[in-house]
Amino acid sequence: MSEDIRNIIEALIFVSPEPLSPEKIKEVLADFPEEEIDRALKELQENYGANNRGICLLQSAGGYLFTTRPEFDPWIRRLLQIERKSRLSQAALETLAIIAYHQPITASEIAAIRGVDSTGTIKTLLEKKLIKIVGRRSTPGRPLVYRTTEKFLLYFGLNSLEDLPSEEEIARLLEEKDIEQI
Amino acid sequence: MSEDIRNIIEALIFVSPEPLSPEKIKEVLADFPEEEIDRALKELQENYGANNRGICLLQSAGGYLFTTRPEFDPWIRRLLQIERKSRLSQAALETLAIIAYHQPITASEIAAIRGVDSTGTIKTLLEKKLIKIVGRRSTPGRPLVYRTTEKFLLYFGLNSLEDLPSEEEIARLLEEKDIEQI
Amino acid sequence: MESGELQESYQVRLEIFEGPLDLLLFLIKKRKLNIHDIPIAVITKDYLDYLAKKQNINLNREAEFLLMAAFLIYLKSQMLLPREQPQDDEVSDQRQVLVDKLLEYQKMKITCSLLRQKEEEQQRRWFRPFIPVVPTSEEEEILEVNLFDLAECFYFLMKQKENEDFKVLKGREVSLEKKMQEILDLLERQPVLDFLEYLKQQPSLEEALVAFFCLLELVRARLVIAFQESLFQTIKVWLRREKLIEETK
Repeated sequence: MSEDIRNIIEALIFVSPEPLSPEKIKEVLADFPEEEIDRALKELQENYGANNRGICLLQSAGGYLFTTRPEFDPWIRRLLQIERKSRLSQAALETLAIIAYHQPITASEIAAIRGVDSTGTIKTLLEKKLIKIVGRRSTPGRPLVYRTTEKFLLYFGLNSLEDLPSEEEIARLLEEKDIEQI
Repeated sequence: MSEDIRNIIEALIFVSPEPLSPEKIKEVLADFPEEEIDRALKELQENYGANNRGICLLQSAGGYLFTTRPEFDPWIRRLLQIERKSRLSQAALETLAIIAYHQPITASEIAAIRGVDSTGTIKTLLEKKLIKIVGRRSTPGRPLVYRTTEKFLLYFGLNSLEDLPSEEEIARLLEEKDIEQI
Repeated sequence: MESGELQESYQVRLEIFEGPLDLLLFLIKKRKLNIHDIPIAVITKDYLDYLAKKQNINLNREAEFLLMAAFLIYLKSQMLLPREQPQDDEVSDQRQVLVDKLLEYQKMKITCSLLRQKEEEQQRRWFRPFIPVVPTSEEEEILEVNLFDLAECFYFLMKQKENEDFKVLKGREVSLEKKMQEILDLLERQPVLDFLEYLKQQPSLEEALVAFFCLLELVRARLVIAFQESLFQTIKVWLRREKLIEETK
């Protein structure tokens, strides 16, 4: 029984076009008791975690999804004949990091931290759907306010904003080493 | 070693957009001896055949591909239906954008801006409760007048309609030149 | 030629920095200075030396660098002024603001390096490239939209309208009845009316809208037949002949 649920969930994650949240799984499997679904999910994670298979079960952006194992990247690119995926520019990464830690935030607050105008970068991030507009600040001028999206979490393989590097982690790195510039 | 090849092949089949032929696999894994690849393929088939997992390894059209188990079709349909419901079509987006910025507005005014009849999408938006009927215009024909709903605000994370980006703001963002190809 | 190349290389150097704070941080690190206790005079000199190596300042990109230079010079001058009273609070406050900014910026740079690692790992993971097809009646592409999409969509619709070159004539009243009669008269003279063409001839957006309402009214009253072959194509309009025949009977 529990094995069956596990297999159904495996199939659901496989076909889902985006990370499949436990809530959605429960919605689809409304006929089954919640505890059984939770147990099946845990078993599934254990199964996939135990062996070093080619397919991994990743928990990101509040849901589950299958990906290939990072080590196999060269083979996959050889098969699909694609170059390495392009990374975000430094400007985009800086802007994104600021939004991630200070959200909700306005364009001028971002500019104040970066020391440069960031309108162009904000636009690019909006187009890439890594950030979104969520309203306005009630200060004079009523500027637009930005937040990161689910796609942002997925892009970095984070499950939630709580997975962002913590203050302590950052402080430790600051002391540890002079990270080289650029 | 053979386990590694098996896992690489698993990953390759997973990402391949079409059934992956043994020839193609051997082409990608040219560094490995053919016998090992054949053996790994056999093992992979045995593994997937042995248990009744949610994902099956299917041999079809001269290649391998992963599919979900046929018995799980009803669950998968249910999931994809749910996913579908939470999304909007391009037509719905256009119509919603016009209503958001021009409310209260009639169907024929929407059609005039979009250049196409929008009755169908208006109906969809009404069903999704993103818009509502708020009365009739006192012009000939007394057409129905539409407005966005609370749910619309919720969907886009807005506090009020005043939080919608103004035309100038969006123009400024969009006309900002792309500083870099990220 | 040589000096030209040299100039070029400086040009490239400044491009490396994401902004004035980035450059400042670089100079501080280079001299192994304590960020909490920066000797303003030294760092101002370094900063200005750096900028001076650039022959042409690109104001678009470098205004922020110049602004920082001005600020550093101001700080330095304030600190060098002979003081009759003890340390000017305002100056030390401003200095503290700069230090805080640098610290915040440094933290952000570290976060970036951590995110870069995550990006690196995530980019080597591959997702299934295709989304399963669900058989449905509609064949429309379904998308997930956010507020930016909504605003952008509206913006482009309006842009399109603008490009259609409607002139706005203010103060001109267009009566529905008149417009309706105009359309009917036109249809009497020609068998088929290309409605998009007709709309384009309208002198104002307002009048075009009125014309559109009229068409809808005429269709509703079953006086004309309007037909659109497919999406985004023009609407062809005919007079409903059987109606006329019925009436003459």
